[in-house]
Amino acid sequence: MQTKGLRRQVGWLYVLPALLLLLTFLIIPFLMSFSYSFTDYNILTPNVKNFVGLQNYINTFKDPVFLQSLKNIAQFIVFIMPIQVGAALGLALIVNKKRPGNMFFKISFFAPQVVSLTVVSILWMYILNPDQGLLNGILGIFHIKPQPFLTSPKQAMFAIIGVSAWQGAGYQMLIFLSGLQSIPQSLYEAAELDGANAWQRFIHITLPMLKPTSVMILTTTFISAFNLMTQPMIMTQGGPQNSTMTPIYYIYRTGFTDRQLGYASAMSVIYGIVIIIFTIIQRKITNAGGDENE
Amino acid sequence: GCGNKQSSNNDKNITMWVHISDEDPEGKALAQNIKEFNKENKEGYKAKVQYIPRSGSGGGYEDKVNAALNSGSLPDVLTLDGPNTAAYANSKIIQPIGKYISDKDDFLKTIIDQGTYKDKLYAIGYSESSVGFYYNKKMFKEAGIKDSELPTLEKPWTWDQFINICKKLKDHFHEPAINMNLNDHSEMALYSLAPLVWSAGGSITNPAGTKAEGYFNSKQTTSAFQFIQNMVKDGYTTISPKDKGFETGKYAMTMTGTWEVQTLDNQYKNLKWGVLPYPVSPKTKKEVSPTGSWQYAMTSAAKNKKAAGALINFLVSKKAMYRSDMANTVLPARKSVSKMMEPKVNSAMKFFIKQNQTTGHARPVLVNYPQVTRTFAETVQNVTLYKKNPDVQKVMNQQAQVIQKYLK
Amino acid sequence: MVKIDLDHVYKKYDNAKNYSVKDFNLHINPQEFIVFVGPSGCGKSTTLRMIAGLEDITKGTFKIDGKVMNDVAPKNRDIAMVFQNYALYPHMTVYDNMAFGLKLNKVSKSEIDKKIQKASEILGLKEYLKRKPAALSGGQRQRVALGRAIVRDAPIFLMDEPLSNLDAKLRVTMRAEIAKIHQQLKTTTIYVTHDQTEAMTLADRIVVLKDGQIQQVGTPMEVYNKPANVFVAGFIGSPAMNFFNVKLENGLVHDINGDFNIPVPEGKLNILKDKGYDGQELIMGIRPEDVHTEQVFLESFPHNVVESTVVVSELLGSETQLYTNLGGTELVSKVDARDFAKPGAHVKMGFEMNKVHFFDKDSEETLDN
Amino acid sequence: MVKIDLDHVYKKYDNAKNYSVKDFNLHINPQEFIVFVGPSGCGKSTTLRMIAGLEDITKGTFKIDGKVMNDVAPKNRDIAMVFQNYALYPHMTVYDNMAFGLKLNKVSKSEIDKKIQKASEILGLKEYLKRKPAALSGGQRQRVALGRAIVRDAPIFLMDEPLSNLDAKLRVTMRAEIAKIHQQLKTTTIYVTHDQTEAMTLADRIVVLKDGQIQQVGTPMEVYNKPANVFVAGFIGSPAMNFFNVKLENGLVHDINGDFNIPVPEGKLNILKDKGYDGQELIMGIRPEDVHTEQVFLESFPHNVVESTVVVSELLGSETQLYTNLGGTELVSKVDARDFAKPGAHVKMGFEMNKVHFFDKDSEETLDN
Amino acid sequence: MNRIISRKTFHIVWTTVLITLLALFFLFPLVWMIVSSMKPEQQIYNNISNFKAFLPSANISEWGKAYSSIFHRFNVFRYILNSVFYAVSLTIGSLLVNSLAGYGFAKYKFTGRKLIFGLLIAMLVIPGATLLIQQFQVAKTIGILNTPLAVILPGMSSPFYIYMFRNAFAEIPDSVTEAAELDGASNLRIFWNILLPMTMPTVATVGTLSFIGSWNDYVWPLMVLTNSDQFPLQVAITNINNTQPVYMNQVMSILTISTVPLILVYIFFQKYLVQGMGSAGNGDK
Ligand SMILES: Nc1ncnc2c1ncn2[C@@H]1O[C@H](COP(=O)(O)OP(=O)(O)OP(=O)(O)O)[C@@H](O)[C@H]1O
Ligand SMILES: Nc1ncnc2c1ncn2[C@@H]1O[C@H](COP(=O)(O)OP(=O)(O)OP(=O)(O)O)[C@@H](O)[C@H]1O
Ligand SMILES: [Mg+2]
Ligand SMILES: [Mg+2]
Repeated sequence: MQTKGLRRQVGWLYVLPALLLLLTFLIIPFLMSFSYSFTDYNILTPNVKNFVGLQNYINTFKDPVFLQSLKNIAQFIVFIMPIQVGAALGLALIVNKKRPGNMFFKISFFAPQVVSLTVVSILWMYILNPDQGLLNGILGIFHIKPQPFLTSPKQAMFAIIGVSAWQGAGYQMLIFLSGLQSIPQSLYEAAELDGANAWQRFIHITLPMLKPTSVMILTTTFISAFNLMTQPMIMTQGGPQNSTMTPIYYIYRTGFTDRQLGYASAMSVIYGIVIIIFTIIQRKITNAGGDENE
Repeated sequence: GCGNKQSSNNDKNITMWVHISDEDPEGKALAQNIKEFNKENKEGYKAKVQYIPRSGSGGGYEDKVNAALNSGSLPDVLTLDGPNTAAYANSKIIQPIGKYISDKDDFLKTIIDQGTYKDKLYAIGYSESSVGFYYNKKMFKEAGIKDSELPTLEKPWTWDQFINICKKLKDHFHEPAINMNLNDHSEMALYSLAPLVWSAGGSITNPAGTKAEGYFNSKQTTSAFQFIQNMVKDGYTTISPKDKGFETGKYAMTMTGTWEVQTLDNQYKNLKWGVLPYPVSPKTKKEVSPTGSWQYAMTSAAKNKKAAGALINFLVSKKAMYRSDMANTVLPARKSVSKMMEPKVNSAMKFFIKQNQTTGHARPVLVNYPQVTRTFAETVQNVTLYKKNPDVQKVMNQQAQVIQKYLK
Repeated sequence: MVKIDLDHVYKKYDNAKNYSVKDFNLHINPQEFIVFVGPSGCGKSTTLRMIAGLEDITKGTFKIDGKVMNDVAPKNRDIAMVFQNYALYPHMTVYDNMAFGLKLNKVSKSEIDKKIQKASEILGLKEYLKRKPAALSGGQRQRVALGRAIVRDAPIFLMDEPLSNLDAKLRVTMRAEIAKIHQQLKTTTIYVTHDQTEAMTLADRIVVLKDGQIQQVGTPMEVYNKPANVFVAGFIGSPAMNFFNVKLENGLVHDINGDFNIPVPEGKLNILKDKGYDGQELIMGIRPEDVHTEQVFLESFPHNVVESTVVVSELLGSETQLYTNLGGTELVSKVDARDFAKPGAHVKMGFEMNKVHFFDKDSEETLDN
Repeated sequence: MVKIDLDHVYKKYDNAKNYSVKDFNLHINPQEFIVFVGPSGCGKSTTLRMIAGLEDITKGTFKIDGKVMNDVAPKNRDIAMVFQNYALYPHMTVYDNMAFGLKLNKVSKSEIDKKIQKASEILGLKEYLKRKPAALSGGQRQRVALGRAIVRDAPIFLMDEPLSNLDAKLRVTMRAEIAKIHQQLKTTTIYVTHDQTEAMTLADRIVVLKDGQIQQVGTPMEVYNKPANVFVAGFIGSPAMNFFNVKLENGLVHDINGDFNIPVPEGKLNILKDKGYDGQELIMGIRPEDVHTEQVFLESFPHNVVESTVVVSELLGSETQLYTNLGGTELVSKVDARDFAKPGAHVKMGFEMNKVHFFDKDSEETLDN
Repeated sequence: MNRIISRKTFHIVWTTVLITLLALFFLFPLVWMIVSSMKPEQQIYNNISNFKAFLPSANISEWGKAYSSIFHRFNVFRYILNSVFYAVSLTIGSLLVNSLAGYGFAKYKFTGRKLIFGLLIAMLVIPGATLLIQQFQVAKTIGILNTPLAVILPGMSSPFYIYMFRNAFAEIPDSVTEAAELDGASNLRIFWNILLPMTMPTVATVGTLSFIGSWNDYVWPLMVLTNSDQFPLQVAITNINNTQPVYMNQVMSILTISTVPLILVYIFFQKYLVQGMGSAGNGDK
């Protein structure tokens, strides 16, 4: 396509509407939040914002709950990334194949996305109930002692990981699916004649051809994992003993329940920096050996 | 819209935000009340209500109030939850309304208590709430508990007696005896469990709301939490109860709010049940039950205070209150309304109205109430993890420090 | 090195109305080099794809070495194929494109390298080994596709117009290389081409297809000299054979317009008479190269001479093609460049009647044997 | 109908080391039919793409009707193009593929329909109009690509190997159609092909390219009869011209191995002598069709006769190609089918020395004129 | 041959069985929700620990009861209409704005492109949930409060969707767009007639996700709207779910009502995904 001289700049025109919207509803609010982070802004007293310098930032590093939440989110991410992305890719591969009842499977795998969290948490609480829950029943068959799950500071995060992966996989599945659909069939044919079995076709054709999609999914899943809030909020309220408290939930709680908008803003700025650093690292890793993705 | 407050002092229009839906009975009753106010008041005030249904413990509605607050577009009158009184008053979001409310003596003390901050009445509740110990009559009988063993408001049960009964139930059904909703770490924890503390003679803070250390970790307070821990440790209750375990006959008792009456009446008609009062500390034998409600308040943005005051006064008047409380089957905030309602409601409601009047205790009025109530819930959670935290006193000491932090 | 049998094979695409391949019967001997020719859309690629296992066989059986293979996955058929549309791996370099199949077969690194170096030498791709397909010209891509198949050393080799985008010179070289490789490896090969020279020079047997059906199977000389029907006669040979609707009477054939009236050589005449075509209408075909303008010929066979006016004449280096009109049809003749004639010129042409073909008017089948 | 000028045009791809097109100078007259030929990868497609505006011109100017167009967007150049890889719109039916450009130009619905019906008639695509490209055979797709360009009636028409995937017969028909369309519309056309016949029959002028550089521009007869250098001589004509390294001595040329020793006709000899090549080494080229085996010729020119053994012989219907070895190089000759000889046979062949070409040994430029 | 076919069929059968089991693992909350909306609350809880949890009430007359009571309680139709209006507008807007931006990023090398795109990725990081108040202040400043615009505009542009579109467009072979350019198509036309149809899978995906996102949003519409006639369905859901006493069967029925459109939208968009484009224009099958 023509990309000469002035005509290249036409690109700005296409990007502009989106950028304006993002500027208005994302960047400006974020900058406002940034400016609040140097004040003792309390939601209830918007008119008395005292400049407190870096005090909020200093407090952040002394806040045991915030530090704990960082640890929790790290644990969450380490587990959720492979599980959820792997599951999503697996599901996408399953439904990408022509098969009777395909639409049914697609709907099923995506169902946790459309079903309200209320329903999801009611059911999972039943399944995970330490006393007579379904899961402990199943474990019982294998002579494993009943586990406390959500009521244990050690296990609660894992339960959240499981439920989140279960619920979120359909989302990435959908995106993987649209990536899979753009791989020309002829490549699979050529590979098959080259003697590639299903696994080799997957490794040598699907994965490399899916690379832009995968990089995107890894990046966005990574970032949205950092933003985990709803599941712990509904299922454990961050407990027990803050073991499922996540930074965003904590920031949200500090800002809205505790009304400390200034402090919450400082935490979000710091947390934003943390995410950006890790995202850059993560993109470097996923992009290693790749070229075309900026 | 919300920003058109160019009006002068004698503006006759009153804007009001409420946290309920205009499609609920409560909302419909309110609409009726407003209609009457607009018609009956002699000054020609016109009230206009916006219904902003809340989620959970205020989410959505409070977000909206916060947003309005931060962009200067508050209405003249709004509803607020009891525990918010102090914070709103302290931040001068709302202003005293005492002089606009007539017939104050008729209100329950708990209503006045919860609406009072620094000795001024900032908000006035229009209903009350309470918690009771619902029990399954059939199961009690099966477990061999005689009617004579059951407590009444006049003859309450002590924790020991209560535990005794729990033991019988547990031994018979091999299930926890009671669902105390210990998995609910929201406001419900403080609301429903603080009466145990108060009964033991303990408290969360000093009366002025400035000190927690020495109060929250006092022996009395600790004994209440010890009681909770024992209940869990001995398996009489559980921290992971099944939803509606009581209603479906798994648990013999449940500790929950007045709204359960409606649920049971409508959805579980086969269940034979009754309501029992709070167990009392064996040491003090003091009977305490929780109270609390949403209230009306006048914002500092209200230009025509007289008009706003008149509206609030009208809405908590006997007639208006009776209409709205009956519509939603909730407990009345006025003694006189209680009298009007008593003949019209069932025995459980009668019990609650009475418990409310005789043993009700308002929650503390604290600026940082959200943090305090959360700490309270965390404390409950901590002590119920008895394996991890066997030493209740230690937990109390720690948590007292946490609360203390929020009191400064 | 293997035998291939196609028995009554049919193919209908899911969304298609008609069969794309119909009642296809072909038995390919080990080591044979088979060439498929036929008009665009006649089912050549489809047949190849069924053999490779890329399309399901709708009906019929396909065997390799006597074993039914209909339901064997492509990867288990051990077939190397050059796709008509190349189907290169866009994310791999030229080198990796070629190495892929070998790597999968666990060929050693050094072995792979040797093979690729050799193939890329032959294909003139040495300097492009590190490029990705997107940065190659059309012909270069096609050569990569060819290379990818060559290095495989598979017992069956399918090639779908593998040289169509190459220049004439390279094409000749490549054609020779393919012949050489086939001689060395004796791979059973099926080759699709539109190039008559390729078909003629490479094929052990040519399969002529039309509308999904086999018209004739035979050696190049057979299909050229003894075309089974009008279609084959017209399809093989370039420019195509000229056809006339004629009537056989008194040992002469004359066309409907009365533009010519030529005696039929005795041998042919007897066959036609035996078959009862005396006095009947027939189709007569004559190849452009069997129409002569040399004085010598015209003088030797005066009865075979027809006259016409040149409509178009094309000078192609060593020879000339004259387009004239005769008996209501266009007559193309391929004559010596010396006998070039400008459009409008009046020319005499002699039919070499010994080389003429006769076909039944209705069935269009040959009557020559 | 428009004039095209390419002045010192260069092209280097962003990621490439070398120029793909170098110092390209070409002035195309209105209505002219230009054919690009050259080996795979020599820059034909690249040049076409620059003209179309799909690739930036690295250096030089490109004009249409005298106006510099380097920076004009493709859509404003009003050019119709047939892409080498078709580039069909996969989501549109054949009909819509063809209609798209017309719709954009606000041609009326009925007009569009008329054009498409006509084009699809010519191209044999009538029954495929409602299909999507994925359900077409290779040749059918190529015809759609051709059709899409034809219907446009643009003043400039670029075609990149538009017939490469068609069978010989269809190809001839299509070629004739393209010629007809050009005659009717007089569209200035640039056509890339690897088919010598196409090049020879269609071109007003042929442009021979090598490594991104023009080797010769001329009418078909010029490039065939007067090739500018060894490359052109070897590239044009099929089979290719045979080249020998010879020495000119005493009016005779003899090859290094001493396999032959043939007198040079006077006219040519004088030219060579004038240019000072007497006693020098030269390159001599002779086309396969100028090597004769007819008895008559051998007897008439006894000094021109060489002898060799047949290595390979190919019978191609009306003629035979003999591959022999002479003077250390392979000698290909194209002789009458009558003179077919089996490999191993000993043959005598006569060189038609009047048709022989001489080139400088180092510059490889022609010495003939 | 028969045996071989049956082996193939066998393979299909057992993989299908396995996948069906897997599907049920993801599907059970949906089924439970729908089924639970068709029985009295008491049965929901009585059945919850056995297979009957996934069967509706044995008494058919119970099936519609919860529905009729919520229709009685709320003006569900108006809420649905509002929600559909917001979600459809937002989806259309989101598809337009984000695909245009993706087009700009994929096909134009304008100055600053890399920087802006990097910024876009950085914007992914910003958690919207913590910026509600600031966003409200912005919405108030530009004066769109209490209009549908306030609900639709903020969610329209998303860095993530832009990213998706950019990837999808980048994958389309240039030759196809080039062909269109030579056909005389303007850039917008190429975008509209070639690129968008060829990236239907992405359009479908972004469409689905935008719609669901908008449909499920509750707090933001509530904040920026005051007139309860304008509220979306989620407000009713939250209200039912939080007004004591909570009737679980009614909750389930309103949730079912709100889920059905999502599934329909999903199926609608998935159809395009299934069709697939199959091939690029260069003859790839
Ligand atoms: N995108 C590209 N990047 C780098 N080099 C390229 C690119 N496209 C083509 N080339 C190179 O430029 C040269 C000319 O390519 P071009 O496509 O013009 O050849 P061509 O004459 O059309 O050949 P063919 O007949 O094989 O199609 C080739 O050597 C090719 O490898
Ligand atoms: N996927 C498909 N769906 C429906 N019909 C198809 C499909 N692929 C090919 N066809 C049709 O089947 C017939 C045979 O196609 P095939 O590709 O085998 O032709 P071919 O002989 O290879 O032609 P070409 O020489 O043009 O490549 C054609 O008429 C074509 O239109
Ligand atoms: Mg084909
Ligand atoms: Mg090319």
